[in-house]
Amino acid sequence: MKLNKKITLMIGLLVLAFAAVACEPQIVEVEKEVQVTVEVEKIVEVEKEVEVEKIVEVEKEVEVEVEKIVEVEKIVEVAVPVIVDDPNRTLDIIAVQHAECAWDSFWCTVQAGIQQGAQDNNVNVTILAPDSFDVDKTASLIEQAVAAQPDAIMLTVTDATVFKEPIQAALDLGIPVVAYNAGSGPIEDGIGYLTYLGQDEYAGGYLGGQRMAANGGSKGVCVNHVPGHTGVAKRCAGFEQAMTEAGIAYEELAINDDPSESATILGDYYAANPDVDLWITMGPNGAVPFYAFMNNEGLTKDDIVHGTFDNSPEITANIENGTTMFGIDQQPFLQGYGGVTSLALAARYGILPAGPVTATGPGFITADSLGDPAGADAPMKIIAVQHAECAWDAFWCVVQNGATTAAERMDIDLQILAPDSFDVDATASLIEQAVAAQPDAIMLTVTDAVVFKDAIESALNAGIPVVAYNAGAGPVEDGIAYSTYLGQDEYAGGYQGGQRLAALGGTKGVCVNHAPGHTGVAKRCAGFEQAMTEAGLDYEELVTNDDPAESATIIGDYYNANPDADIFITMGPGSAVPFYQFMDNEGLTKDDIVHGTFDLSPEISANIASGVTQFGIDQQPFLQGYGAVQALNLMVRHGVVPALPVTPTGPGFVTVDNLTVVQALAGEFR
Amino acid sequence: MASATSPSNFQKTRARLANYSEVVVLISFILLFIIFSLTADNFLSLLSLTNIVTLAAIKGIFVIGVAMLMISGEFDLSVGSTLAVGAYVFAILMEHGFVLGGTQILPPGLAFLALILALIVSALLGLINGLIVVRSGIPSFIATLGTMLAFRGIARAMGNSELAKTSGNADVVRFTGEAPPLFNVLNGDLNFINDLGTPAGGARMAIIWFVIVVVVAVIVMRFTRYGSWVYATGGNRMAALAQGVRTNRVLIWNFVITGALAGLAGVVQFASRPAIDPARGEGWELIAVAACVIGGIWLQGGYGTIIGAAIGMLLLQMVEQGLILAGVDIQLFQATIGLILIVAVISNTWLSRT
Amino acid sequence: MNNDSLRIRSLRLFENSPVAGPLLTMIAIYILFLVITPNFATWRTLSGIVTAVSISGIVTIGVTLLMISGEFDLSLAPMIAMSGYLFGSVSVGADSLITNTLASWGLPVAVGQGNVTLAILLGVGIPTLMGLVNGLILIWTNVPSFIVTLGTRQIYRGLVWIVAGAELLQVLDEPIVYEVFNGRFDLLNDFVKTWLIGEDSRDRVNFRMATVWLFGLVALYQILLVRTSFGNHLFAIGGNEGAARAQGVRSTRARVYAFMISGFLAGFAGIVQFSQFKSVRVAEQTGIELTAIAGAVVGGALLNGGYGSVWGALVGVLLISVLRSGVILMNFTLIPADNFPAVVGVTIIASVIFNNWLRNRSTS
Amino acid sequence: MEQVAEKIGNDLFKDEQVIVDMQNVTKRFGTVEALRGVDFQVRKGEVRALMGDNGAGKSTLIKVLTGVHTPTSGKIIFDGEEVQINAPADARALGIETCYQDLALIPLMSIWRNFFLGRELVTNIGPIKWLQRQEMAKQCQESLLDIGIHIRSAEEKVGKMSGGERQSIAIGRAIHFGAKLLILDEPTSALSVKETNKVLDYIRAAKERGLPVIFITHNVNHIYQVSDSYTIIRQGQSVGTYMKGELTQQDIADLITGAREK
Repeated sequence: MKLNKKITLMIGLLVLAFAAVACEPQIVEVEKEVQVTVEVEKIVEVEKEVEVEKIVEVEKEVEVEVEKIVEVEKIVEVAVPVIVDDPNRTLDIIAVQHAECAWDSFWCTVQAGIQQGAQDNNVNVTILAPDSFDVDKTASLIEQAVAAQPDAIMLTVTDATVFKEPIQAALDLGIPVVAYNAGSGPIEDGIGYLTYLGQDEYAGGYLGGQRMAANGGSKGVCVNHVPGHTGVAKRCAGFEQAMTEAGIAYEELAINDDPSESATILGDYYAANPDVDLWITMGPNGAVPFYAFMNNEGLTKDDIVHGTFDNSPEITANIENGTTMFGIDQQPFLQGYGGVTSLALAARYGILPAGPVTATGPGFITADSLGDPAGADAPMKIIAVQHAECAWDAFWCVVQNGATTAAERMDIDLQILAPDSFDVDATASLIEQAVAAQPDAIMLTVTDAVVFKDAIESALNAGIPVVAYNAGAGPVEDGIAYSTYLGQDEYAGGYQGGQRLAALGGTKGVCVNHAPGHTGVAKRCAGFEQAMTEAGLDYEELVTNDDPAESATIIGDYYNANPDADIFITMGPGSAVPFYQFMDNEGLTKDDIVHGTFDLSPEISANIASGVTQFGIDQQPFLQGYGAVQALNLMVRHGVVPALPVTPTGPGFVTVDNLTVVQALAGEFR
Repeated sequence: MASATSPSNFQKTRARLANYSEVVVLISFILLFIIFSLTADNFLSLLSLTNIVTLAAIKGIFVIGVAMLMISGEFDLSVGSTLAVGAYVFAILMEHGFVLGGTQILPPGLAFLALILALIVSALLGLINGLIVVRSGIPSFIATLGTMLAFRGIARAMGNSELAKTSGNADVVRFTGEAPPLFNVLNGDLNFINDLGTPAGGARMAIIWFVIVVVVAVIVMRFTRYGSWVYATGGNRMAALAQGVRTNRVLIWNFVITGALAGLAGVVQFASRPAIDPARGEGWELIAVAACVIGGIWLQGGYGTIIGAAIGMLLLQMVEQGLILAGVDIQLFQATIGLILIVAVISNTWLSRT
Repeated sequence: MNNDSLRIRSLRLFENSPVAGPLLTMIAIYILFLVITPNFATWRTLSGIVTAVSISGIVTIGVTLLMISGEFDLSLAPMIAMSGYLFGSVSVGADSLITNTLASWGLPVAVGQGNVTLAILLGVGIPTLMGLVNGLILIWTNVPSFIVTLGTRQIYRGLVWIVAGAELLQVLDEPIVYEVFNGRFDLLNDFVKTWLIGEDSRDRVNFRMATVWLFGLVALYQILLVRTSFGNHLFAIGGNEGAARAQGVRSTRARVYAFMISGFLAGFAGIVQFSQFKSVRVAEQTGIELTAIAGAVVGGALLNGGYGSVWGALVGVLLISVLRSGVILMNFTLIPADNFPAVVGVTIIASVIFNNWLRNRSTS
Repeated sequence: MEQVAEKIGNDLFKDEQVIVDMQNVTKRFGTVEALRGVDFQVRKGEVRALMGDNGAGKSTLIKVLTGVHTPTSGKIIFDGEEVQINAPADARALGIETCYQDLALIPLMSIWRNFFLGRELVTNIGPIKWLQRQEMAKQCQESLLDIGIHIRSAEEKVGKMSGGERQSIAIGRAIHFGAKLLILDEPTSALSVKETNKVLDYIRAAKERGLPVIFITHNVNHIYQVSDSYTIIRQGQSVGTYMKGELTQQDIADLITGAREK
């Protein structure tokens, strides 16, 4: 048979078509060379803008925490708790609080949370409280609690100065300690306890403001009935920020604790400023005069938008009839529940809270959320949809271990779904199919918000609560109204990792990406690139795949073509394993190449120990799985919603210095 | 032996059933439907049923093309890649328009034009398949294995090219603008169905497109000369050629149709999940073959129906949804499909062995 | 015969050996890259090309035998994974479902106490059984092997998932047996380093033991194919099954053996793979079936059966590997590393056309 | 005519000169009866033609004899003993060589490999059967030369040979392996006149060496050229067996089509 001319032509065409598409960047690049400098500037500018918006504005508090984390780590390192010998045994925890159920109904809710947390985590909790508000007595109770040498202690830090010594005594014994309800976090309090569980006041004001501004408005007012109270000032500041972002005028209006006088002040102010249409009050003591004012002026829900902090029967009634858009709840239940859980995780698995402050509020009580929770004993089913699973990535074994551990402890039926290989589209289909099962809740990894949007919204429309874990950017940035995202700030991880590596010196940084198309991983590379650029180093992204043998070859060939590449960051075990293989293949040592990686695995830990790998960026996958199940459990059974759009679980850097603590737990919990 | 001259009723029934290639898949479908109705919670809910049909419909659109191709005795392993290329063409034109040498030739957002161009490009890829198979005589399995990789390369290159550059995120093209009305036509919600129950169903326009494709294909295969040519080409190519059937033309057209339908499926999918990545559609070629084979189409060609393939695809999707609802680990879905595949083929073979 | 011209004699070389065409192509491409590609003329590149194909090469041998007998096996990836899990778990006594189950059955293995012999036996034995099942289903049902193995591939995947306990396996120990199967081949590396390139050169050599196994297996199976009656029967079945059976060839038995060999080699590949990476996933090596078919076809095997050689398959996978290294080293913006499969696609079509042309010239 | 058939059947061949005797053989495929009690005998040293229309059952009859199909009922006596032929290998073991029209040889394999296929000369080394390649090539070439076939090299692929030459390999193979019966299924159907004559020569050569041949054909001329007798099959039954010259060509044609009742 002769080679048909047409075939030749066709193959030629095929090659040409291929070349034409692929050549495109070359041509354009050449033409653009003149403008390159301008382009770069623009990009940097745009990126800065986006970053500023993203981090500083939306998650201001998170950014602050990220900065502080290094400091905290130092403190926490001193106070790293002793891990109990048997994670399955019943733990003994003592809770010391400055008030109790017997004299304030608020505390009944806190204690209910503690009891539920104890039950869900297989913990015995003893609650100690003075007969009346008494700082000194409380401090003595702490001392007595330490003397009992429980597995962990939780307490309310009403006075950091007085409590510092007794708490330090507990820390010195290796007893993990958290603060709840009252406190300012380990940094501000100057005591190395793990975290403080309470409301994030700034976020409450900010997120409340966002909700109110969502439908437009001309002027927002923060009605402050306790001028000078720092917590309330933060609320107003957050609200102001939301107003400013939405381009709405803002003013703060001080009232006092006399309801009738305050109502008059409000009326006068409104007469002078008839353009005010968004009002936020700081609690029942501000809301009560506000309702009186509305009544006086004959205003209805059509005239103004009202939101408030905290809750009361009157507020609830007004939420029900639509006058008040929401009440911001600091979720006392979660303060108790979260305190027990954090301690249990720390004592059993060495899982530490990600930030100095763990927000329990703001939780938004709206007309939609006023339904009754299912109750502690209600049977519950969660479907988890992941883009990866334990059968193909060690990292995911830890996530799944977290989720199944939580599900077992909380008596939840957990079904995990994952595609065969990284496949955004197949994952989206799995979400849709999971919704059809009508479980009580769904947890999922948002690898691509655009693709998943419809599927997740179908779940929300069906009344199924959804949280994201491991992959996602939070409901605000993803533009999907799921409850919260539990994970690390990927950009910050890549950026900080890049800074650490660049500090060791080098020529060219390479981001080895084994999951192209994964938005979270793309952010890691982007953060790393930013760090490289700032350090004046070259940067390139190298795409590999999930076949380790082939990936090792690809990295090797790349290295051979680019011998100046000397800084490598890998995106997890999926690219670290081929990377180590590549080093072995090429006979390279830690003197030739600087390497850092995301995530941990036994092999990564071994390489951190031997100095080949500088660090593993730990996002605490166990906490992602455990926390997601716990958050859904709280939402469905107890009506407690996650406080923040992003619930951070990392980044924390595991280096040769703190490796020993982590290494014992690697592969299962870390 | 008496039974030799007067076959039993059982044998008669079997012989009669053998005339309908879709009988095995239909019976399996009904049986599994009943089993899932009894064992899987919420299986009979509107949401679950519409989910099955919608998800099956998107893949079903190109399964019909593959079915026609298999009836004519050929494979197309490149459908998944063609689907990705089609979706990329559509996505890039929608998001970025067409830029050549710095000049904006087409502005972004021309939805209808983008659709037409996506279909043309994917049909052209089908044409390339057809020409290689027909002109070189390479078995279509190998030829399309080659083009599967090559077309995937085109999709990847398109994602990497300057045409598609989005902010730093390699390869993925997302549509960020306001969705044009065409998206609703392509894969919008079918609210008149979805509102029938609580929670609302998940029916989409893909179902309508699937039905249209099936109806047109059934008409073509049953009532037109082209249809009988397709069967003849697959049944006995030499004989068909001898009877004046232009078998080569039939094959090329079938490849073109398959390519175009793959492109359509890609675009329809994009209309509801408006992002495209280079891995899109990987492995779907084998799903399509499995659906066709379960649906009673012979691997060697010449036998089988469009309806069978369509039911085959629905069955696969139903099993996946059903197992998820029954709380079975998804990985066992794979095994179940393998089992169904083998059992279906054995039953089909047994039936046709009269 | 002796007065045949050189041209005719070289043509006969082509016609009687499926390997000649691909070999010539590979050498030509290799030389081309040597001339035009920077960094290509290094031991590092050469050893990299050979090392990269060790696992796919071993699998391709079995696939080639099957293709010669006119069959496919799409179920090799789960066999590799199965072998990896069994071998990996048992060789070091990893704390896994496999080890615990086997120990509870009274087999000589326990957590922390590996059993290398048992590990190897299971690693190649179970995949061989899986191949046997493929073969038996095929001959009992008479369904095309494409469909049978498409089905069993899914079933085996589920099986691996169950056996693996839904987890990936990763071990840190490094028993000597790993070195034997796929450690660095330092004897050769050091020899090359010392005598051929000099100690102080930047060039590196990385031959691995897998390459030794690969070449050994290729030689073994090539001999099996052309020098034994079994091989003869494989060609006959693939070339014309009816005729072969009419001549008394037990075609079903030969085909079942071919499937078992293919399973055995997949198992072997699983062991080699695990020895190198010390980890295995359920979805390990997904898609290697098509890569192997591509290698066999590029190496001159005929898809419909009856023609091909094990040497050819080796040359086929090497040809693809040479292209990969060359293309990546050329550092084309036009073909980034992750887009190499597209080159493979075009190569498949081009080489099938070329091989067909050669074969048709020689047989008509 | 029935009587003639019976006479021949009963008297002429009822002796040790009979190589194969198929008695009352039936074969059913599902509801279709392909053979309905066929009696068929072949004498040693004769060339017997088997005639019949397409679908008459002659191929089925041959496939029963060669073990491709097992008969539904009936008896096969081969070389004086009742035999069960369940597989082609059984037929081969008895010495029945077949050359089918549609599945004759394997084009992509060399001549000697085809020649010795299924009966390779091997040296057993453990379980591995080593091929004696040189020996086989040599024997093959000699054996073909013996019946007048020249080949350039036994390494040539069969695909390069002409249709006539391919038939010669089958015939040469039968002679070489000392077959007791050679069956040729339409060996001349797609050949030129010149090639056909060559094949007929090979059949004569086989007969000269005492090898009985069953020769399936449509072509009455060929019967007259090489065969000694012929059997006509119609609708799964034997119409009768006749000696060469017993019937006119028109008679034969009528019997085949059933235009004239027997």
